[in-house]
Amino acid sequence: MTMAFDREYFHLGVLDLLSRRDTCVHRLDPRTKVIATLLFIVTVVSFPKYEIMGLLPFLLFPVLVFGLGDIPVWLILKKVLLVSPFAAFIGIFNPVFDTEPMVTVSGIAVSGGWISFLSVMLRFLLTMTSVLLLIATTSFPGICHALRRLGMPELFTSQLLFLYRYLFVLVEEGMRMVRARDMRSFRGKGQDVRVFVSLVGTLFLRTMERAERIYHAMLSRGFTGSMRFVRTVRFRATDLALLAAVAAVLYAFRVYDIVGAVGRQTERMF
Amino acid sequence: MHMADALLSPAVGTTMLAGTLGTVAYCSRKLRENVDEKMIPVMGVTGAFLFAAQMINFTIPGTGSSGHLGGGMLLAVLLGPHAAFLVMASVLTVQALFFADGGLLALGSNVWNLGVYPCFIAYPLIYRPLTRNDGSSGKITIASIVGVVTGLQLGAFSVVLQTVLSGRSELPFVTFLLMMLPIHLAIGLVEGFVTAGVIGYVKAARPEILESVEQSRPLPARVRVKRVAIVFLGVAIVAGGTLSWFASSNPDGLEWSIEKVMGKQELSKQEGRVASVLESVQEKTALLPDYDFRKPAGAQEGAEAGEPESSWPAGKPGRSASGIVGSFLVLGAVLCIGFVVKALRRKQEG
Amino acid sequence: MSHHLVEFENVRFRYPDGTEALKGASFRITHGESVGIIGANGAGKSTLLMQMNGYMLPSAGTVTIGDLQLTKKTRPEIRKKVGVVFQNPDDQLFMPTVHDDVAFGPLNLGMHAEKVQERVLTALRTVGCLDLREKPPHRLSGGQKRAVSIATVIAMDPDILVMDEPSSNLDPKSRRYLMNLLKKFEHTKIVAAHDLDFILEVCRRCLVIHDGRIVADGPAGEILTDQSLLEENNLELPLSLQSRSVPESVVARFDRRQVPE
Amino acid sequence: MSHHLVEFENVRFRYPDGTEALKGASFRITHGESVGIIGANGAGKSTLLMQMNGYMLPSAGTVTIGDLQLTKKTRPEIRKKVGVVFQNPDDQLFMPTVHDDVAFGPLNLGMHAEKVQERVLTALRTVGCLDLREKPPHRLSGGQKRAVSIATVIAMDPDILVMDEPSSNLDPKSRRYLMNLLKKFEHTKIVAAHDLDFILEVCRRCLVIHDGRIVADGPAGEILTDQSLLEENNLELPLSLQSRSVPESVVARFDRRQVPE
Ligand SMILES: Nc1ncnc2c1ncn2[C@@H]1O[C@H](COP(=O)(O)OP(=O)(O)OP(=O)(O)O)[C@@H](O)[C@H]1O
Ligand SMILES: Nc1ncnc2c1ncn2[C@@H]1O[C@H](COP(=O)(O)OP(=O)(O)OP(=O)(O)O)[C@@H](O)[C@H]1O
Ligand SMILES: [Mg+2]
Ligand SMILES: [Mg+2]
Repeated sequence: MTMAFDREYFHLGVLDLLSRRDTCVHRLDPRTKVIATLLFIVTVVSFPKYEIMGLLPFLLFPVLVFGLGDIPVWLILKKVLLVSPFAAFIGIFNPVFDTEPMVTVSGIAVSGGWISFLSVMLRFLLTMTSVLLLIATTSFPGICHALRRLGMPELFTSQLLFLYRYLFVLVEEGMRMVRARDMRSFRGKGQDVRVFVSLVGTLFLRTMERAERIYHAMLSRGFTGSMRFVRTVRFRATDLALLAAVAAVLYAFRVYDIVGAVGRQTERMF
Repeated sequence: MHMADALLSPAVGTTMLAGTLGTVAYCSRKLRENVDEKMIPVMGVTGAFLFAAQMINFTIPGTGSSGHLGGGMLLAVLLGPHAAFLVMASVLTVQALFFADGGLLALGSNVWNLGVYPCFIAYPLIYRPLTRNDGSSGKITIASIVGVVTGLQLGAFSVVLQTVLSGRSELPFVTFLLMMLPIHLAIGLVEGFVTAGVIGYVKAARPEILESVEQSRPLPARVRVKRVAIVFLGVAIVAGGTLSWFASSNPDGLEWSIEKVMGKQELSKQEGRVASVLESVQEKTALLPDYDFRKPAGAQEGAEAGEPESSWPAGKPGRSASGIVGSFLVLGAVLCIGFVVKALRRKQEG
Repeated sequence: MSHHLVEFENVRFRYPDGTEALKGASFRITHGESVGIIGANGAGKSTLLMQMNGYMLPSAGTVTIGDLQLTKKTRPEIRKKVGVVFQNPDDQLFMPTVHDDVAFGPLNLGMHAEKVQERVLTALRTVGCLDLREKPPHRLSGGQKRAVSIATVIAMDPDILVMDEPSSNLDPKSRRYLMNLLKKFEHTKIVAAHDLDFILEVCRRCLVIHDGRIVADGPAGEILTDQSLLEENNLELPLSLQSRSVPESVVARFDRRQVPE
Repeated sequence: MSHHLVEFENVRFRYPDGTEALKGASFRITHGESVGIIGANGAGKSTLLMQMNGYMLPSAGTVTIGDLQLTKKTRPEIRKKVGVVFQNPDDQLFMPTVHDDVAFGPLNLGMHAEKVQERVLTALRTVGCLDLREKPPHRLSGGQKRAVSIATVIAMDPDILVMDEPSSNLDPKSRRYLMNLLKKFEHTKIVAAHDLDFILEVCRRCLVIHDGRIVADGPAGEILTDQSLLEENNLELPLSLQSRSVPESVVARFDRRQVPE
């Protein structure tokens, strides 16, 4: 239990480090990646409940990003598996409630519930992987700038950038405080609500003092209410082309029964 | 509980996303109008604080299990509702991205469920009135607990509603509700207690922080009554509408769900009705209609009705075999592409 | 060159909670001087520095920077002249990358993108951190953070450089690097620190502050060797001036060394 | 007195993100020793200290404290023996008052209220902060916070006292006070610091850590005078051992003084 905090924090750091690599995927305009990811998710999610085969071709997208973006596969999959107990928890009710046999696979009748459960799990895999890949190939500030230029209010994106910047500082601060608490706690004693309250209260007071100092630092450098940045990434023709291609492929995968076609073709051959 | 992409339909997901984006825009404008620019760093750093605070665990008395802080209500008290909402939205965004908590599309639902209710219902309608005249610690405790519980119950209710409306899970509305509400009642009691504690701690050490929130963002007395009434009315209509609609499609909700648990006698017809009502509601209200736009060869017409006829080749053994063969081939091909790309990369670098 | 002048006249400052942190501080710093400010914990050093660029306005008395008296109105002008480096670099580096951070000030001054770019690169080069410009601040070491936070300030080309505890938490090598860096600057420098050796090395003049009042002002070499003055103020001689008996074992070892080598 | 032993055997530690912070550290500290740990920023000092009371368990190798080998199971026992004082006292003081904070550990050990009270008062008296016991920690000065955070640890009566950078951000007087305090303790002491003069004063033995490995181990007096060893490790001679030419102005002043007085 003691290390849980640390571990979560380190995972955060790993993704953050990955996002700063330099590959063709990383170099794309963050807007392209945000839009493409959203399109991908909406398409995947738009399949009806019992769909399985139609979802399989979509694995191509994460696989390509893993390869082109040079992202360690196990690392991401491990994280997806960590989240999936929740998916399994909700999904597992499908076989319970939906017991009507739907297909027969080599003599065994499979209920609709199991199929829709499998479908939910596949969706989980696809959507979670796509989000993790988005952040593994796009720096968080990049995503904030993308959001800003896609029309999110500046106030929101500015403070989101602050949040990101101070995440590491404050989580470390919190981590050290938790360490201090745990080192003087024995057999669960000292980890109760009362201690938690003063821990969090102290952390909040320190946070407000820090905000004060940061504001001072900003004023010292001529801050007048709006955050300015030097633009570096540009939306290029490649981005537009890529986005169009992604949309087209997504549409094709959504509309044509690729797995079925391949299967039938193969059967015809034998 | 975090809503997840995989449980959402595009209609529900995008509707919630749109609602959330609208609220973000509204809050940003509000803050721009009234509050000094100091709020930008304050909000950012507070978001980081909440993030850190959520990672700290504590033992829940009597159970030995560990809990952690949700924070919507706490932030609303410490920063005011508009800033608190934006901070909640930011924290959930970071969690969605770095921890895959929910996902990108579900972010809309999650921000709505965990942000809107505590900031715009529980805080102004429950916490503030209850602590209005004096902020004694007893009142703060009661107000926090009632506020947090209300916020969480509404959130849990929304999760259920969104799940059921999306139609990806077989969990019946009432069963799901009966699962969610009690759990969140317990969570809410603990979190309300903790929230009260932290508010008290901050108040004792730096009372001016809380005072400044109350002064800079006063809730004008007269307008409030009207607004309260309107909001309540809205909530009542939505909730009542949903419930009566369910009631009408299932004369006895509980019985319906029990029947489903026991087995599905002659329920397919009813289910069809529910689903078709669902679909038509979605089509009318959603930005992105959720009908199946695939029309493969030999596909079923009138597919929109209930979705049970999937592309999984129901029944016919021959076709299911071809489906399985196809699945493996496609999977194999995808993996091959992956390996080739990786190999090419290695070569390029090496 | 009157625009590099810093003048405090009987400045008092009271925090909202009633603490009177400055109780009438007067001094005058002229162009190109390097001034150390020393004093015990809580003596008022940080509070004094915060008056210099108007983060706090004096409750009484006047602060004059160059030819401007500090008021709410002149504050933005004065902030361009006075660059402050904070004690904790994490508070100062608030942007997502080093480059953005160094560019923050110049952009707020309303410069063109190209000019900004030039300023950023020059500043980073000066502190030897050009390679770090795409890094996020949370990936920098303590010494690097310190250097970059100095770059953020010099990118605004201030006339006066103000620093609060610049050497804290640095390992000895990084500290030495920072000292050499500061010695090269030609700005007016004002440095508050507990590290008296640092002050002795970097500053020619020294103010001692005690309980919100300036109690001594003179050449650093004099102040920092005045043992009784220092001790009255919770300080002590700079370590490098403290006569220290080298432990016996060490002497023995030195002897050993000198023979065989 | 084997229960005051600290033994590291080929200890390695890898952070979950893959950084290998310790790459095989071995040493043995016996009862009553005072040991300084020095090294550059990021050398692995804090990571090493964190193994000592099992906050982190080694990825490979063994840590033995007293007669117990450190494992998940023995950890609670070991935490009672080893008290750790963090670099930043703010991290350590999280209870509403100083008294609560010092009582936190003893209460968790399951002691009686009276016994706890006694412990708290003794600990606060030892560090000279008895008067502060009703204050909230965030109203203390830096030096006071440091002293109280030491009290929180000694209230648990550990056999071994471990400290990370105890002297940072203290004014010279408070630092001196702390040094004297530590010199009086009879515990086994292990101190990591950049302040080499502090180590020289407080510790008799010194370990140098570089990139996760112990590269030197010996009497503090020897290690801290070995200029080339120190420089290889981003360190330099303790300031009090650096030969310093006193500035001319000072010499002049000394002369002046010697004549009239
Ligand atoms: N925000 C504040 N509100 C009230 N009092 C304050 C505040 N900040 C500082 N003080 C008080 O003002 C006095 C001067 O504080 P200041 O921070 O200027 O001291 P300092 O010389 O910088 O100390 P240190 O060496 O510890 O940094 C102290 O008594 C301190 O307690
Ligand atoms: N949370 C962490 N995640 C990953 N790596 C870490 C973490 N904390 C420390 N490290 C790495 O481990 C190594 C040793 O760090 P450590 O904090 O032990 O150094 P240190 O000697 O205490 O440095 P300092 O003098 O700056 O305090 C460094 O390379 C550091 O980057
Ligand atoms: Mg200070
Ligand atoms: Mg350290």
